[in-house]
Amino acid sequence: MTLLDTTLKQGSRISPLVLISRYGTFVAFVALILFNIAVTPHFLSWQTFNVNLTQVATIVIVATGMTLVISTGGIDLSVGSLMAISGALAPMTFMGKLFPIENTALAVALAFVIPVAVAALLGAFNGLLVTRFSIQPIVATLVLFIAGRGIAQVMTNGNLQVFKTPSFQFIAMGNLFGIPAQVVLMLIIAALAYALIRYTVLGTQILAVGGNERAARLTGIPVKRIKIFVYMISGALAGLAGLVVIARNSASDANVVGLGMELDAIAAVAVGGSLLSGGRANIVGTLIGALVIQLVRYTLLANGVPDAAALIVKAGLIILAVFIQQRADKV
Amino acid sequence: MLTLIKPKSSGDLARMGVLLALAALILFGALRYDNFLSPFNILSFLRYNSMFTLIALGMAFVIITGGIDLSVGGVAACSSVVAAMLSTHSWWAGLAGGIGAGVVAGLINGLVVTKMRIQPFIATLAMMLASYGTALLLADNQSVSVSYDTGFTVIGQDDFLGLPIPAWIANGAYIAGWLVLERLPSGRHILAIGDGEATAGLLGLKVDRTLTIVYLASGALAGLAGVILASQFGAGQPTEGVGWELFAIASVVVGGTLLTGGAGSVGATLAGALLLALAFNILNFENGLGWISLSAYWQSVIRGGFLLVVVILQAKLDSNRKVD
Amino acid sequence: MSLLLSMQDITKSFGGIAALQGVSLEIREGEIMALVGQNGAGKSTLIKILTGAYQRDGGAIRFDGNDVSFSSPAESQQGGIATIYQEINLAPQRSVAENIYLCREPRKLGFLDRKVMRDGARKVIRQFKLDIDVDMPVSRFSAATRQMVAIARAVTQDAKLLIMDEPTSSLDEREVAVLFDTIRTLQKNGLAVLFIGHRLDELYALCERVTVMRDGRTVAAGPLAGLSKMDLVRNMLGRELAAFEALGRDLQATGERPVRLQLDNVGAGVRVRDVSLSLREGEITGLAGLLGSGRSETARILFGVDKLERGNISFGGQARHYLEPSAAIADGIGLVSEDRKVDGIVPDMSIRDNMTLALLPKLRKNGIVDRRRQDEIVVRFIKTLGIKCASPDQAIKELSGGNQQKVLLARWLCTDPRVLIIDEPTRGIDIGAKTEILKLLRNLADDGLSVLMISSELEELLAAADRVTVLSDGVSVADLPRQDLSEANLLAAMAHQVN
Amino acid sequence: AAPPLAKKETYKVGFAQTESNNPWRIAQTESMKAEAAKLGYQLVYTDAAGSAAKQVADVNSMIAQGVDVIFLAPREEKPLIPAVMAAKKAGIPVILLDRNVDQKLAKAGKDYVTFIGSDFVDEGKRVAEWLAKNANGKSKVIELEGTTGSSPANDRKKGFDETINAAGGFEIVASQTGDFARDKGRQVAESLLQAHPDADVIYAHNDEMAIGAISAIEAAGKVPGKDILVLSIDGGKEAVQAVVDGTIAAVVECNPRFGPKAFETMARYAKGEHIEPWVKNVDKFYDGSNAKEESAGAY
Ligand SMILES: Nc1ncnc2c1ncn2[C@@H]1O[C@H](COP(=O)(O)OP(=O)(O)OP(=O)(O)O)[C@@H](O)[C@H]1O
Ligand SMILES: Nc1ncnc2c1ncn2[C@@H]1O[C@H](COP(=O)(O)OP(=O)(O)OP(=O)(O)O)[C@@H](O)[C@H]1O
Ligand SMILES: [Mg+2]
Ligand SMILES: [Mg+2]
Repeated sequence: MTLLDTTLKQGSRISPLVLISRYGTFVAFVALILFNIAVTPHFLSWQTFNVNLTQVATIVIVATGMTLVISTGGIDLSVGSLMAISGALAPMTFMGKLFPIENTALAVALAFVIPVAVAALLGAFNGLLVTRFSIQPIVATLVLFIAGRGIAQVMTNGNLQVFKTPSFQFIAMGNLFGIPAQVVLMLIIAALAYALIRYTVLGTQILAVGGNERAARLTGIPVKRIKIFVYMISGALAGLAGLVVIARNSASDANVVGLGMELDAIAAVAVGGSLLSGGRANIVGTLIGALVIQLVRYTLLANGVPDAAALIVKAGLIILAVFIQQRADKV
Repeated sequence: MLTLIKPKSSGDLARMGVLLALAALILFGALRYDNFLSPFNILSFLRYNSMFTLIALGMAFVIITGGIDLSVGGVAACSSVVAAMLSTHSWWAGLAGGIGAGVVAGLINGLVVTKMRIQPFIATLAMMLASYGTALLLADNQSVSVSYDTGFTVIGQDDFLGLPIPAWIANGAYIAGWLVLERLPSGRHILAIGDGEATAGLLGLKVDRTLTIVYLASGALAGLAGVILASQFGAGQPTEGVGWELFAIASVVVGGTLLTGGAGSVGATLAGALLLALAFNILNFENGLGWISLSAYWQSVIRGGFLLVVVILQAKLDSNRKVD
Repeated sequence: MSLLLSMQDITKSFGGIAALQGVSLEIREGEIMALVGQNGAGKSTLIKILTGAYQRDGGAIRFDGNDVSFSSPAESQQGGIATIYQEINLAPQRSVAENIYLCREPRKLGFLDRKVMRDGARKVIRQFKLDIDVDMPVSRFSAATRQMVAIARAVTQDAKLLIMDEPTSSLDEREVAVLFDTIRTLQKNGLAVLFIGHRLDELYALCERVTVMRDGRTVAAGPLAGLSKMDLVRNMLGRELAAFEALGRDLQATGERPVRLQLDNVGAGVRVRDVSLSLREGEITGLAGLLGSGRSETARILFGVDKLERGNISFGGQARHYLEPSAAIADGIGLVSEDRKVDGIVPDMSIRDNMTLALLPKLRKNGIVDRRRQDEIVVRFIKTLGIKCASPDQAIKELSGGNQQKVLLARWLCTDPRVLIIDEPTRGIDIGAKTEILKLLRNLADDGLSVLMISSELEELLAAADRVTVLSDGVSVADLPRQDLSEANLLAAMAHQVN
Repeated sequence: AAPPLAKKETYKVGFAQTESNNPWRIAQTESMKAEAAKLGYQLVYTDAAGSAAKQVADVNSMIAQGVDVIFLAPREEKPLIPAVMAAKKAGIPVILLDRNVDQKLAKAGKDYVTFIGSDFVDEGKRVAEWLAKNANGKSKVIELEGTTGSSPANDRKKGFDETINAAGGFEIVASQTGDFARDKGRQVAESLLQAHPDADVIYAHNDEMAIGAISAIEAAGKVPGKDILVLSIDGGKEAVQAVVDGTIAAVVECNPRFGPKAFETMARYAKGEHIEPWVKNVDKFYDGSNAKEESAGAY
């Protein structure tokens, strides 16, 4: 069968075009850094670098889960509330309020496991609403967005939990090879998610579910299980991020932990170039997207832009970054 | 609303469900609480919630096209500030200014979505930030008093033929919205765009223009809600409106409209908004009974649970959705 | 007659890859022009450029005496061009009537006149010999019905030029005849038609002139009357076509083979009432029937997409009840569905991933996709099926319709299935590739594969099937072995009335 | 005059709280509930979740339920006027807690009974006065503002800024919002300390942000109390303890325990006493000199 010659490019899978499109967000990122070097006082310092990385860590952790959810065509508004729940649970666990634990090491270990597991379960609950009851993701996760923080507040009666437990707080205050632990955590999670999408069967199946759900089902992909899985991962990562936040603050305040996180995370995903309609998951993009958002925030703060004006600038920059990203995609 | 009367598809059935739930909740309140059906409660309920029904209407149209408008709360806040500042000139300057601010925001939303091809979620998220920013700048971070001399406060605070004026405004908007969606050709176009923009384009629809107008309308309605906000409470409030978009989205969805677009009902959206608003009102009355003094925290847990029950019922009724 | 449309030297490239490199096309007023070419030759791209769905890179277009450059389909529609695009384009949740009148709704005092709209739609639909409720959303109907609605919409548009991109690919002969009658009537009123298709008989039956495209260029244009089919095909392919031989096996000669998959009195809903059929090892079983006779839905039940409500399915002698496609797949069953846009492609995904989607779990090595094997398989199928693409990493949505269909076929072939259900296997596939694909199926069957081939093309069934089961109104009314197969027998069985 | 209150054995009392998302508000609500329970009154409690408009609706639903008196912690000065007026029209006396309403539009004694609370402007002023006296050469101030647009943020800024500018020699190098929250306050402080390494004073509009700032200072490798003076308002237990420890230099109290005073004022009103238009809360001031002795009394 000699139809037209099919030129098959092998090996050189990354064409220059793809590279440019990847650089869309990256260009915005580099531009911001250059701008800061020129304008912001004391920008080029190790400590500044550190501050920005540690502050962005929780956004990246949550946004990674969000990327997976969004790539299946869903969205998860409940992440902030799940952070609050896990943030409320952890101190209750290691301070023995849930049930008395003698062994401190065990208590601290459980303080990691229980909150993350609970958050994962609640994530699975979101997934169940989406799959089993065919409730649309925005609304399904709106339920926990509203009720979740309430649950955390009820558990703590709205009160602040203050603690000093270095072994627990290691995930936010510790250092690994001179790098803050939460930054290491963020990098590991992003790398795992990247590998999941890029190299595994599951990753491709996730994208297929987001790209065309009916077709995915017809090729035997367990659509419902996959959806529940991504919501569960999103929940678990939100739970983990909640732990980082409270560990950093030596205090857990159910009223504010994770407040507004869903919007930051979604913005990071969008700026990073994943479509909100699903079918694509750009983890590196999400990482850079989160960094862009963080840098914008830092730039505005450090240059003394008042909050009101900062909101407007931030809005413009988000639009601009997404626009550049899309332009690059089209080349 | 006429479409509500004879269920043709399972979608209609879901809409009937909202009406039934609404009726059940009213009955529950009337039987359980004194003064629940007192004119005072009904009138103040309508006066206050007219703002939310207005933004839910705009949201319904946006969602029918397959989009979303997260900026409504911010736009309402910004419009309330503009309206309050202009109300010193005359009542209609306040009214026009507030709506105008909403129109501008909606127009920008529409253009960013259609011309820059930025997804509605992001475009309107940015507009939410920008409109709060603008509101705070204009108002210098404080509430702006309206003028009590130009008659501006009549819009929000007075009654006409026994009904609060904001309720009349909302009624008018809903009738107009119903006419557009059900009785005008443009309603068919809006629905078809929600079915799939690319397809609609190939069918010869002016997709960009229609979408821009829909976002503009949503902005204008949010602006109108902002005018009522300023007039009813005597101040333009730059920090008000937080979470209104979620209330509106929930109302639309509870009204049986799919977020994927292409279908939806104006009447059921109104029912959805009233249902959710009533849940708040009932919680207040329940607290007043004194059996259980619900903390604010329990209230949000209950509200979440209520939403859950409603959407699950909805999903059960709308069995059609499960087919594919 | 004067020229209605003239397109000169049209060029267009996507991301640096040329799709059209100098195409010219001329249509006179009131004539029916055929546009033919292999899959990926650029036919659909050409008409999308004409109607403003794409913008051209170069060239000139004159229409109705003016230089035109439509910026959107809306504009070309107003300019007098009605178009049916290759992938059926209707608003799925809108009713049949609304779809037919979208953008030119009848009005009374500015308001929608629903009565006029409904009555008008009923009239048009009846003209096409369809019997459907015009108030139902079009998504409720089969691909064929939707195609008819799209056609009805286009022909009532009162245009000067009607463009149809493969309108008959999912229709059976009855509807094709109705369609052609309608077109001829419209032609008498001065309408010109541009007709794209892969079925030569239809082209000869309908068209007066033909334009042949190859590799994004016009290679020939002229009257169809004097041109032999062989010459036309040679022009299209740039080579000779292998003879279209009879591929089916005579069962008496080969003897009875063991049954692999058996359906007994299967039913679900109202569309599938009582279907019995058996698929044997190494056989191609055809499934024939008129539009809406329940063939596609039978396949869906068999594959576990829709729920089995009545009757039994057995695989290799054992009872089966597939609740999900994955269960059927586990038994080695594959389904190439009828509607590639809705049920087939994952548009943003690469050809590679689309092709191996069903195979992926088997390509897993320690949870990770074995890229080497994947590449090997993808490259092999791109070659054997002659899929025209820039690279395996190209998004499938960028392929021409026929090439997408080939990728979907490969999706199942690469899983090495034991039973393959194909709903309209050669839909949109050009004549050169069609023979090759049927041959390929034959070879696979000879190696033991059971094929269930749902087809509206009698010619195809007659050529390739070993036996044909005929459905009428959701009931299997006949089971014809090879030796009894003839057009007359099939038509008689299909028209069979059950009650 | 404001509507009268009959003398009764027990009352149905409304309390319209503005929000419950910070420890201060929670303490205030607790105090109100505890006092009502002690007196055996029925408390109808609503939470406006930070929305002035909802708070008006909440008050309206209390009016509909026929409460005897309404305690209102107004979210904002102007938008709550309609609530005050509606209650007056319905003959229900209103007592304002912790924030006042616009005096041009409504008057104590006429439209509502009285306002019980502290003076936010004065709080900012007291912090500034302390700083002016005890700066020890420190002069570059980072200000962590409360939620943008909220009246305590506006007033605490106004009182501080005006006083410190008048004192001379001080410079506010950065002033950004930390949303009254510990985490946000810390992040903003971290960023601002990078951009302004020379800053040596941090003035936070509440305890939560001040505690966040302390952890930011430590992360930047500096010593709170020595390199950088931290000043705060609210004076909760944790903050007062920080004053004892020396990490916070000084804090002005803003006591949320309104219950006793609120119900006492109500009782006085029922008896027919004349109530002054502003029942002032007396707020303590903690610094190194008195924190240790007084810390037991902090809320
Ligand atoms: N959006 C697009 N992006 C990239 N390439 C495209 C796009 N659309 C079409 N092409 C390429 O242009 C060429 C011509 O495609 P076209 O759809 O016009 O073919 P066709 O002649 O209609 O084929 P068929 O008979 O299979 O429908 C193909 O190689 C196709 O891959
Ligand atoms: N009289 C009819 N005319 C047109 N469509 C019909 C008719 N009756 C049923 N249909 C449609 O046909 C579909 C069921 O047929 P199904 O697709 O299973 O059969 P099929 O024989 O495969 O038809 P097709 O050739 O259209 O694929 C239903 O979606 C139904 O809406
Ligand atoms: Mg084509
Ligand atoms: Mg079929």
